[in-house]
Amino acid sequence: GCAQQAPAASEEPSQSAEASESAAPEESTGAEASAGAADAGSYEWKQVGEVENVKIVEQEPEKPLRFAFLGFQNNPFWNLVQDGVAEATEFLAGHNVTIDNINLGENIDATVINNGLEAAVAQQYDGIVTTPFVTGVENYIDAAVDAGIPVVTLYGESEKPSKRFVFIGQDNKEAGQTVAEAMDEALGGEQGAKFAIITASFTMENLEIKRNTVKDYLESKGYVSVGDFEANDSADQTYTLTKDILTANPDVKAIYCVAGGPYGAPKAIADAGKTGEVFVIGHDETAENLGYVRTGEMTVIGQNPTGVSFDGFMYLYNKVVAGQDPEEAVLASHSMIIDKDNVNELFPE
Amino acid sequence: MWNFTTGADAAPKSIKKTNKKTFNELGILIVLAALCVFIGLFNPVFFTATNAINVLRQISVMGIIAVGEAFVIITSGIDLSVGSFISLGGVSCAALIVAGVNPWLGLVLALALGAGLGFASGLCVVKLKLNPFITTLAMLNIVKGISYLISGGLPIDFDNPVAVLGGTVGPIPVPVILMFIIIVIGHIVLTKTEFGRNIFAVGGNEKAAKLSGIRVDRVKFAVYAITGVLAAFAGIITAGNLNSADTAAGSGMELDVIAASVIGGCSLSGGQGSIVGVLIGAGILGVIRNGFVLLMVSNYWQMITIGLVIIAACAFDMFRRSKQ
Amino acid sequence: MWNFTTGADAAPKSIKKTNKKTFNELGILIVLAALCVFIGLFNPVFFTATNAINVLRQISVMGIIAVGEAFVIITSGIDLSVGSFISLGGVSCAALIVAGVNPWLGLVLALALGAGLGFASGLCVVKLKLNPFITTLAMLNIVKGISYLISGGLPIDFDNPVAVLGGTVGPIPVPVILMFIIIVIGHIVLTKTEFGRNIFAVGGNEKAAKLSGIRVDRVKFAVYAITGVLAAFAGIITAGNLNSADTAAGSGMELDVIAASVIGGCSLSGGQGSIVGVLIGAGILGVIRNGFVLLMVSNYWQMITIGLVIIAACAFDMFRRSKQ
Amino acid sequence: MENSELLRVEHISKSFPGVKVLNDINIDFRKGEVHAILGENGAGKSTLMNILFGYYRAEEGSLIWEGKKVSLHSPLEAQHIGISMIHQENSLVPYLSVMDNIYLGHYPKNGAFIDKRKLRENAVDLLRELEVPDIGPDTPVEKLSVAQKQLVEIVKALSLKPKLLMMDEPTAALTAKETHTLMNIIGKLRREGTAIVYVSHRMEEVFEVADKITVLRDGVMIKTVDKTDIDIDEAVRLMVGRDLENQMSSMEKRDPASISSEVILEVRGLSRKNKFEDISFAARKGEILGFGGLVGAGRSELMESIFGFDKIDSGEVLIKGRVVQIKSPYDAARYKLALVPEERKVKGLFPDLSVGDNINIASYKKLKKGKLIDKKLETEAAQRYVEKLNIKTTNTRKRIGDLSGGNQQKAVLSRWLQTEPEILILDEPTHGIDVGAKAEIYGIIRDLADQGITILLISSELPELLMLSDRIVVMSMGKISGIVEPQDYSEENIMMHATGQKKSNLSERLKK
Ligand SMILES: Nc1ncnc2c1ncn2[C@@H]1O[C@H](COP(=O)(O)OP(=O)(O)OP(=O)(O)O)[C@@H](O)[C@H]1O
Ligand SMILES: Nc1ncnc2c1ncn2[C@@H]1O[C@H](COP(=O)(O)OP(=O)(O)OP(=O)(O)O)[C@@H](O)[C@H]1O
Ligand SMILES: [Mg+2]
Ligand SMILES: [Mg+2]
Repeated sequence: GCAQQAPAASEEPSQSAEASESAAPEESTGAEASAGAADAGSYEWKQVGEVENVKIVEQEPEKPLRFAFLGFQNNPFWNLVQDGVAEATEFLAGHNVTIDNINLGENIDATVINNGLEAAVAQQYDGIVTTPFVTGVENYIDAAVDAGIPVVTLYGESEKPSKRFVFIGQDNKEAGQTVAEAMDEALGGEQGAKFAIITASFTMENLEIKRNTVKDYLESKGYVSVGDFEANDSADQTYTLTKDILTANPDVKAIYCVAGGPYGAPKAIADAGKTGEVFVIGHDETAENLGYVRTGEMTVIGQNPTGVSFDGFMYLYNKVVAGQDPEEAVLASHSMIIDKDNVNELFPE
Repeated sequence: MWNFTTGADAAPKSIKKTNKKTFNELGILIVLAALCVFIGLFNPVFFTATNAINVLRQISVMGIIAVGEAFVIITSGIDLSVGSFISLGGVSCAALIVAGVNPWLGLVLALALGAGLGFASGLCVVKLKLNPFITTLAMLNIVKGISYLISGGLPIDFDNPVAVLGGTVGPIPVPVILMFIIIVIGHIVLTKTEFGRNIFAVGGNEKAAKLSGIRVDRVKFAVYAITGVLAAFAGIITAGNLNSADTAAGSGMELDVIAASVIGGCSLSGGQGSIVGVLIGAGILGVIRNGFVLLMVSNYWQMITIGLVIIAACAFDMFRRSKQ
Repeated sequence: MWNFTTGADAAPKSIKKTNKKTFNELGILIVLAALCVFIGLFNPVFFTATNAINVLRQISVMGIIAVGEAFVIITSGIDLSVGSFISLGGVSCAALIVAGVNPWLGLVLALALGAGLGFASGLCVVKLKLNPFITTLAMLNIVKGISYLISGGLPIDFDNPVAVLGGTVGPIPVPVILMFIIIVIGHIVLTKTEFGRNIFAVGGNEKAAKLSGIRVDRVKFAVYAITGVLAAFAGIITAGNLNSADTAAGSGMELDVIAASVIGGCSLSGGQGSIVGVLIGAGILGVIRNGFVLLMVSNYWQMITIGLVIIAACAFDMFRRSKQ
Repeated sequence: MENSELLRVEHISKSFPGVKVLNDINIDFRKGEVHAILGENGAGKSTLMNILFGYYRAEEGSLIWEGKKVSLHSPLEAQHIGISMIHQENSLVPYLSVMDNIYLGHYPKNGAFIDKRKLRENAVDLLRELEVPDIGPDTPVEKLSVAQKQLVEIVKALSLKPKLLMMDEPTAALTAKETHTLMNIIGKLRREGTAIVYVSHRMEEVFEVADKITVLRDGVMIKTVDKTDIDIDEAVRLMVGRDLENQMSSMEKRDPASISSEVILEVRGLSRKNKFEDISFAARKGEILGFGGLVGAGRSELMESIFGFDKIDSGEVLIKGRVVQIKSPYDAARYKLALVPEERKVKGLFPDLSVGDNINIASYKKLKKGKLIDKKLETEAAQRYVEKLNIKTTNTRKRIGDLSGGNQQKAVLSRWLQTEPEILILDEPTHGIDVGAKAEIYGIIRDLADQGITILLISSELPELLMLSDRIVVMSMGKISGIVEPQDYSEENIMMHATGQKKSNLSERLKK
């Protein structure tokens, strides 16, 4: 619980600079990843525990508060999320807030989230932080807000409006654009160079936006897609698909994994003896992925999930205690590229 | 002339048994009650009206489909494809309405599509003599593919008069009302009509059913088609409730529906089961899920608990029956 | 005294028919061959050695587990929990090794855990007389929960001597070799040993098996335990292959494994099936999946195609058998 | 008695894959006539009836129903025109109640719903008509004994009030009393003008009830004659195609003194709640101990309990003087017990396995070389029994479910004969078996006994019981009501005990 009372990120985006030796924001945001970082309301890449983006109000609640976190657990991404929740729980405990960490299981589904929201409303929490990703939860978020419970959404939400007061998460188009540019660079502008995309599932709206953004951009540059495949967030399936893709298209030059378990791809490339010939980019700074990043076999696009979940609770505290809204209702957790060059600074071994 | 004492006292015994029959579901009812008491003890919110309504609404989709699934299971079949029919129902109805079809006509057409594809499963089972498990596993994929083709994978807006099916009447959610109506109809069909008896006969001994002049083929077609319609209907209700038809909706629901049916006393080898039991089975699953959220059971323990409760419910029911 | 004409000329005939038996799997073999030709026509890469090895490696996990699943299915059971046993096998072995246990001892302990939990399923089926479907559905959740408890949800490094099981010998992946060894052993056990006959007998008619002096309980314990071991072993192989034990590994694999068994001719009502058939069934699924990548089938059509091919394979096989 | 033609069968032929089962069959069935069809196991009797019932379709030939050509595509169509059938294999739905089973397919209805009151009343009436009021209309069929199920089948067929009633071995599971009732009912139906097709392997019965007899052999029609023009010996000769010395009557009673006095199996005070009570008896080495009784006397339950298939509440079992705990059939097999169960389809048959596997399944220990089963030994063992019992099958690999009922029974019987037990329990072993094979089986049973094997024989066929048994234990209502020695053998005497009448009564009667 060493979070400091830092000013809101949106006001002073570079505030965190001196706070951490390991996280070097200047360098990291120097990448094209943070192209939009200067926009008002944007949300910086920070290491939780060292710096946070949002300052809580200097006001204590009148009565003990109960917040609920409604999250999932289906791949290591969630462990990064949980780190932030744990930090927030510890930190806010000093402000008379308890956080109930409710795990909705593995199946990210509107019905499951709605059931959780309903139960949370029935239990009259003072605030709810949740991770919707899918569409169809808007009515239930609205019902919670109508019942007087403010709601924060994180990481992904549909484009349908709801009454949540803030959303923090990756801008899918922007993330896709970042990936696309990185792939473009790796493909080196060679007309007809081949790429492939492996996604978790064709039903996840946020993944689909990323996939389509990347595909459209690369095709517009004259590259050729050899197909889109579903790997259900499984490293093993990613491995298998990658091997098939390499066999069918020995000249494929870049692979984008919009799915959990992307490290199956560099392993398959290594097993096929093609390390260095195929550029792989995947999501999230999980330990497994970082292992391959360090050896240069893979590049990761991160969105600081730990910081996002931590800050979600800070915004909620401000809202509940002081009625304070963030400047913008949508805060982008900027994507950034983590590769061999910056990984050891960002995540020392 | 002959004195059949053994037989003689068999008759009154059997008559007694019949009267007891209504309590066949007592075992799982006790399990359900025990679960409720347990959860309520730790979190009194469980017993609030709001929460009760929540639980009922949450099981409504499962309950509606489980009526059809129970029919299928009692004929000794199984339908693994209901999850994708949920998606199909919502998506096709939404797409039709967006394309300008009258909403209620859209509803009817979507149900007809569900019936048709359910019928197709029945066709494979009856005419190609394929195993229902593998047929409906294949159908799960096919129907999911069709839903994707319709929707392009993305959710479709469902803001139309049909959405009232997912709404509320006062404090009571419409899906709950629909579930009870369908459960009652299902119960009457299964216990009071010839069709219901034929379902039991087909599952209990298909050859005997055929020899008794039952049109086994038709019974099978019917149960798969009914399940298709109910699952599509449940999909439309879901879309109405969420104001959005999502292609991913319902995925994995098949296992819940089957679990509810089996916990509720439907035998997967056919010939046995009841709609009341299925409702209680759905109730048990709904209450466990609700309980996890109320008691904040850790995710890891959730999985273990849900497994243990399912086993315990079935074992307790088995034990009670064997004592009868 | 009696003139047994029928019996007398039955002898040579029976020998002829016996020789024919090996062709029981001809139907699905034809389907597999047709699929290969079709895909190869459109993309000759299909017929390269690299691709053939890829396909074999891809089906190796499925093939290994399907041997156990076939045993279970032939006893007229079903094991829906194998997916979570894959995860458990990898994660528990990895955790033990990371904790400093000798890698090979870790392997043995992980297999023992698989056997024990498989045995637990058997226990529920035999002693509590629960339905195998619901038992193993519950076990799926329980075992997954245990895996998560062990791993905390994070992948565990699997960089140890045991990882050789996921490696290659020259160009040949070790999993493929292991699969063939297990398939051969499974085939011999099923067709040439008393235990194998007992498996068929238990599935064919449990009461008759019991009255014939077969210890039905033990047979059932054994098949679930064997499946548990094989699935855990497959999980260790998977972890070895990726150098990392992932808790999410294997999820959903149960449906593939069951589909492979059923396409391969195992009857879900028990008493029928063969290991050769199961291998071909796994081959069909593997080739379809591989074919999608090679032919760049649009994602929506993938699902529809896989469903249709499954139905076609089973229907064709059924048709061929009925002509016999 | 009007004897007009009801159904004419013309040039019917039928094949199953690999076998021609019926070849150019021509028969007339007339109103008010009982037409028996005789033939060995596998001759094609059931197949023929299944064709007339619309369950199978003939490849060739036609059916002329009341002068009009009909084609029957399903049992439903057959029932519509007035054909009903009692099936050889029990074809009831186990979990449904007796009344549901009786009216399955033709429920009395009240609008859209089943008229439950009428259903029950009708069922009770029919059961009473068949003099089986002891079967409760609400009892699930699975709880009935084999004989009771058979009675329900009969009631079910009668409930349709058919013009043509086909009966495929309706009495195989019945004892003398029920058989007698059935004969009365057949008489009544005949008077009312119903045409009846009757199939049975019990010759006396056939000759009692039939007006006409058609003999089939290997699917070929040998002859149709009036009963008065033929006798049993001639009929048997036609069936098997050669002379057959009447082994049954020629089988001589063994000298009781020749049987060893060594007690092999002893049962003391065995009880199981609601099934049997305080059962005590002893069987000697090489003795054939018969068990007689009425339907539901508890004989099958007793044997299955001794065999460890069911629990025993109290009492003990001694083998060779030592108390043994038999908790499962596996234990029983270790003590060299074998039991041939009565309900072939439910407890004996593996329908999807081959004939060979069905014969060998309990004996693989003997058919192994090292750890593996030896193909040659296996095939030979099966072949031996196929020949010995004349099991009609194209080869031992054939799926046993495709054999005729009698041939299935022979294979199931072979299984336990092959285990070479010291104590062999046979529960209705000749159920559904033709005359020729029956004689063969009697010979085998006697041979086994001569070799010192102790045999407990349950049979509802009194002649069989009287001929084979060295002593007969008679059970009534779950208790032993008497043990009859050979000098007191008579059908009447056994029946007296079976109905629970006191011995004193009996001797008084005999004096009269
Ligand atoms: N479904 C089937 N498939 C293949 N062969 C069959 C089938 N049903 C019967 N058969 C064969 O047809 C022949 C005649 O059988 P059927 O049952 O008609 O004999 P049956 O005269 O009734 O004999 P039983 O007295 O033993 O009942 C037998 O050889 C049997 O093996
Ligand atoms: N599965 C069962 N459940 C309940 N009761 C049963 C069951 N099987 C048999 N019974 C009853 O047990 C009693 C004894 O039946 P059992 O079969 O032992 O008689 P049996 O003397 O062999 O006569 P049968 O000639 O009918 O075989 C009968 O009243 C029967 O109804
Ligand atoms: Mg017959
Ligand atoms: Mg009996």
